[in-house]
Amino acid sequence: MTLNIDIERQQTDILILGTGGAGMFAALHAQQTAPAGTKITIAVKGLIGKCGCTRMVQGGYNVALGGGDTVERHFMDTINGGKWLPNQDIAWKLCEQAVIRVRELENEVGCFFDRNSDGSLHHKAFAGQTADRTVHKGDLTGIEIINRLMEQVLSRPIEKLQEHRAIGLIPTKDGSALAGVLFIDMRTGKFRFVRAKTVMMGTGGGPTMYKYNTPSGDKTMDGLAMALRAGLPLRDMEMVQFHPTGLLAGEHTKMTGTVLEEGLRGAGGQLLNGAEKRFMFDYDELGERATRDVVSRGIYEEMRKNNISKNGGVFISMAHLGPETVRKKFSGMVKRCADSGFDLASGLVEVVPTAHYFMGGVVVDSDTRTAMEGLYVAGEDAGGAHGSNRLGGNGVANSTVYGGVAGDVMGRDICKMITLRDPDEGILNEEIKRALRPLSLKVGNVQKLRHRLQEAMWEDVGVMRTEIGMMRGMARVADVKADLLETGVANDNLAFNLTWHDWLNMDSLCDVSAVIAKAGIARENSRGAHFREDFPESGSMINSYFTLTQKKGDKICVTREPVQFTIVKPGETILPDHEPATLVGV
Amino acid sequence: MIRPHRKHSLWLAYILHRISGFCLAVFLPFHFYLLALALTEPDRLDGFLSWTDTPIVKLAEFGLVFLLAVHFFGGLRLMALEFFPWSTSQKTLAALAIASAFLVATIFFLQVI
Amino acid sequence: MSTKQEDIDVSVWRGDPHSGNYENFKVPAQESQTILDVISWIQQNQDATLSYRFACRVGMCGSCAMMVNGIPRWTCRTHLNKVLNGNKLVVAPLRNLPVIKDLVTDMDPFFDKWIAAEGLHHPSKTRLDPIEEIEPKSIGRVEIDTGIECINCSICYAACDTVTNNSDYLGPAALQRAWTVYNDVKDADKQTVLDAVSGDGGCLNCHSQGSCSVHCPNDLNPMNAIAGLKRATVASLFSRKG
Amino acid sequence: MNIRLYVLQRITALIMAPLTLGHIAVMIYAVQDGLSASEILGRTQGSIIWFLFYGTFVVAVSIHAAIGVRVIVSETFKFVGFTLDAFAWFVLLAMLFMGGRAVLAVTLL
Ligand SMILES: Cc1cc2nc3c(=O)[nH]c(=O)nc-3n(C[C@H](O)[C@H](O)[C@H](O)COP(=O)(O)OP(=O)(O)OC[C@H]3O[C@@H](n4cnc5c(N)ncnc54)[C@H](O)[C@@H]3O)c2cc1C
Ligand code: HEM
Ligand code: SF4
Ligand code: F3S
Ligand code: FES
Repeated sequence: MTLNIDIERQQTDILILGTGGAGMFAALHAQQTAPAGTKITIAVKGLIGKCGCTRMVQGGYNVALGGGDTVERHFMDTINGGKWLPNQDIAWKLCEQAVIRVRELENEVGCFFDRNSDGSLHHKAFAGQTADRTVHKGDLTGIEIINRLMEQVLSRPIEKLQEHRAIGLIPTKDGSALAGVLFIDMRTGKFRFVRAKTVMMGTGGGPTMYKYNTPSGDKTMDGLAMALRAGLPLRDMEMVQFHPTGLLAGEHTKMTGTVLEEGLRGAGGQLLNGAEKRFMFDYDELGERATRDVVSRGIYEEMRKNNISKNGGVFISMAHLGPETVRKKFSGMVKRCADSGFDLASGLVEVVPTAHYFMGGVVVDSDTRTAMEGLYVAGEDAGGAHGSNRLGGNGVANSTVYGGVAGDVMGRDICKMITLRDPDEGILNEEIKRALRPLSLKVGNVQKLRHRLQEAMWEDVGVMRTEIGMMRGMARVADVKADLLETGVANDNLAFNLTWHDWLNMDSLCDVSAVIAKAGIARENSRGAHFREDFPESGSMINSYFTLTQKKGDKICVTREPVQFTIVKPGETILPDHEPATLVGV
Repeated sequence: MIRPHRKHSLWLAYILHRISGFCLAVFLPFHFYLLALALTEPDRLDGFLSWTDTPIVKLAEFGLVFLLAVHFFGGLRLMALEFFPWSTSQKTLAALAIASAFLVATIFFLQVI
Repeated sequence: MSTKQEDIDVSVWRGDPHSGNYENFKVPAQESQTILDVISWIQQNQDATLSYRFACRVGMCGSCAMMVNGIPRWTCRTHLNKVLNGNKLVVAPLRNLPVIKDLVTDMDPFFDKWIAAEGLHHPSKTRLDPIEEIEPKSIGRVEIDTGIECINCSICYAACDTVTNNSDYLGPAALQRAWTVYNDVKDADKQTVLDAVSGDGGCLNCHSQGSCSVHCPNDLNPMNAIAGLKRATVASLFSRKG
Repeated sequence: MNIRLYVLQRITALIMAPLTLGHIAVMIYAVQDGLSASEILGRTQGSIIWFLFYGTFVVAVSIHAAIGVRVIVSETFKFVGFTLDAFAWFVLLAMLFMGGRAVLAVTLL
């Protein structure tokens, strides 16, 4: 194919990808830290603040800000929750800076988190933690955070590229540094290459290659797929967190997979199988109140035994708590279910485990720097903070803390970077060719491929894994990818052509799916979200390793790296001796 | 045909208020003109006043009083809404205003008949 | 709905900023089907070039609003049964905003006005200060709570005829946000807010049509908030004179 | 709509409200008693009270209606700037003139 297309070219000093917690905070902090006159550009696949998952945060934000809670305790919970796999420096900074970030959100950005009746900050309990430390705004915390951030970003002199989809990280000729990012302006279908001295990637991962998933529709692993192609090392790529109760309403509706909140089980909600019998106590003594991964596996087991509801899941039942109580206490959820045609307050609602969060990501240091000069990564795209399991409430803390860190670091680093770098035009052309590929092929149905990919990942690389399964999964993914490369998209109008973007979404999802399976095979033990039926033990803690994936030439290589216990070793704690093990319920 | 997004009492109250206000603004100068006739030609005024006894004019008069009543109560409703932090359902107030308007106008109508 | 599949007749507006018309599709009816599902089905199975916008699919992001049988609605949370008119469905881009393509509108004017209304926090403190103690039952907070859960979906903006008739009018959502800022004890610059909303395109243009409050999917009440701004505006006029 | 116009419209409305009620009462009374035009005029003419009553109403209604029509015209026909102001002033003056004549006719002479 000859490349005869016009690319619009422009430049900026600081370029930010994504407008979740990471992207928005990067923009605000860069603006505060960078010298006057620095040009800042924010580019996003959707509309500013109206896409991504930060907006969807329900539960809240973990921060050690009262009730006897300390940064040390938050840190220990994070390390324990991650089963000793987190990068401890990153986890420490997360817990430490969250305190400042929440104050910044309240005092500078204008968020308001719920208060106790005496006016002090309210902290709620989130499972798996030893203190009530989650601040929140009702169960719509994300809307409060992102709306307030959005206003601040929109009111500042920051260049906005909305509905601009990043499709390639374009390095310099020698490959040592990043020159800029290639986009498709989705509204016109044209390519735009933006050169920048520093780029922060905050595209938010998003395990949407699973049949059931919670993230927003724009999240399709673009960032990690780009990083993979650029040869950056990725870590913990086998770690996919499942939320146990996703709504199940049939394959034809986008409602399927969306989260029914954790609090339902906490409040006494019961899980019933197809025969309307409670089953969680068969798997764990805590029943429905066990942790996310345990409950997800319980439901999955029940489904494998074919004790299933009409659409192939199980039921959640709240009615025994009294329909009125449920209606009052979970009004948002009841209303949402009702809108979709379900009666949560007094009926049965079908649920299924649903892919929720991706712990894996680009290897970064605690200043968000990556192996490539000029590229910074924060939020769900970055790996290391959570290890094998993310605590509820640590996701948004991570994206806002490290987005801000990235903004500050870029604002300072930019002073040392005098000129923009020149891109490797060859790679630029390669990326354009990759994106244009479907437009000259025979038209096919991309959606069918997506279903195939999602089935494969759900069945073979999902809640419970085996080597044989994952091998089969890898083969199925490769099959889908091969078919994708032969599936075309009509090229008559590229403006806002969602089908073309579905194709590109699939391309990213296939690449990262293959990596998840491969990294999953490499981890021969069970930790947190990664459960191997053929290796159910967690393995030696002191010899913990994490997986590192990198593309070398055409090959994907997965290696194991020992975890560095830079702050605390397994079996030890940094809490003072007299500290109780838990503050919850004390 | 009223477009679907407008089919609710608050919007109807709004459009009624606007139409009544506009019609009043158009009608009032005529009314003034009529009264001014008294300045020069009192007889024609008397002639007009007896003319108003015909049913069709009565109906028109009823219409005008209705307009004024509607606008009057609608205006009070609006100002109540704007000036007092509002608690009860707006819709009830709107309906009430229109109903009272009708009432006053009808009483007047019955009286003149 | 019956289990046998019936087809729904769907008319979808297609076009660009310059011209457009309705195109008809037949979509199989399903149980638990939202308007967004219907639109997606058309794009995935019948016309690959159909453009629309969504993100969260659970009523949180406010990107999926469209005119559904003439009423602005969040399509991801509107069940087909709720709006089906016989067997017919008419879907068009949101009113009062420029069209980009098909069902996608340019929401920039909506957000420009949000900022023009000073719908943003003006800090009185920094990240080094402790978090202020504010009683949830305090007057300002109670007032804010009635309007703060706005998802900026622009449905109220599409419903309001004053927006249609007066291109300067800031619109219900922006004004409602300004009202919450005005009531926030933490805000340092309420006068700026008041100045921004009492100007030419400001709150005084609202005729209390109420379509904003009637159609807001989150049951918010911008009409009420705007009335609050009117009061504050008038009060400040007299207090400045007096 | 600026604050001056807004406040003027509301104030005039508040002034008119009792006057309108009073007027309707007078009308009902007049019609009930079957008063003729000259009988009515006989009672109003030369009365400074009635002059102030209807005079105030005319001034208020002229301002109120001018502002009201101004809004309608600007929203419906997109009049702006000078055209709009000129139109509103015309309505105001026309109403004042017509109304003024009527008040004079009814109450003075
Ligand atoms: C339903 C739900 C509930 C959650 N609840 C909680 C909770 O209670 N507490 C908690 O701590 N965490 C929660 N999380 C997790 C939390 O939302 C995420 O961890 C966090 O918000 C991620 O932030 P981010 O900035 O990295 O990414 P996001 O907020 O997801 O933002 C990613 C951004 O990148 C953009 N983007 C994607 N691809 C591209 C591309 N190719 N080019 C340009 N832009 C692109 C997206 O459009 C989006 O704007 C929840 C997640 C979900 C889905
Ligand atoms: C009698 C007491 C009256 C009251 C309490 C009253 C009240 C009001 C109010 C509050 C408005 C503002 C409406 C808005 O902004 O949407 C208004 C508008 C208006 N009024 Fe009156 N009014 C009265 C009498 C009149 C009379 C006698 C006339 C005609 C001569 C009139 C003509 C108008 C017009 C044309 C409007 C503009 C309508 C609009 O903007 O939609 N009003 N009135
Ligand atoms: S007020 Fe309601 S309708 Fe308007 S933007 Fe906010 S949520 Fe949407
Ligand atoms: S619909 Fe419009 S006119 Fe006012 S009450 Fe709502 S903003
Ligand atoms: S898709 Fe987010 S509100 Fe509908």
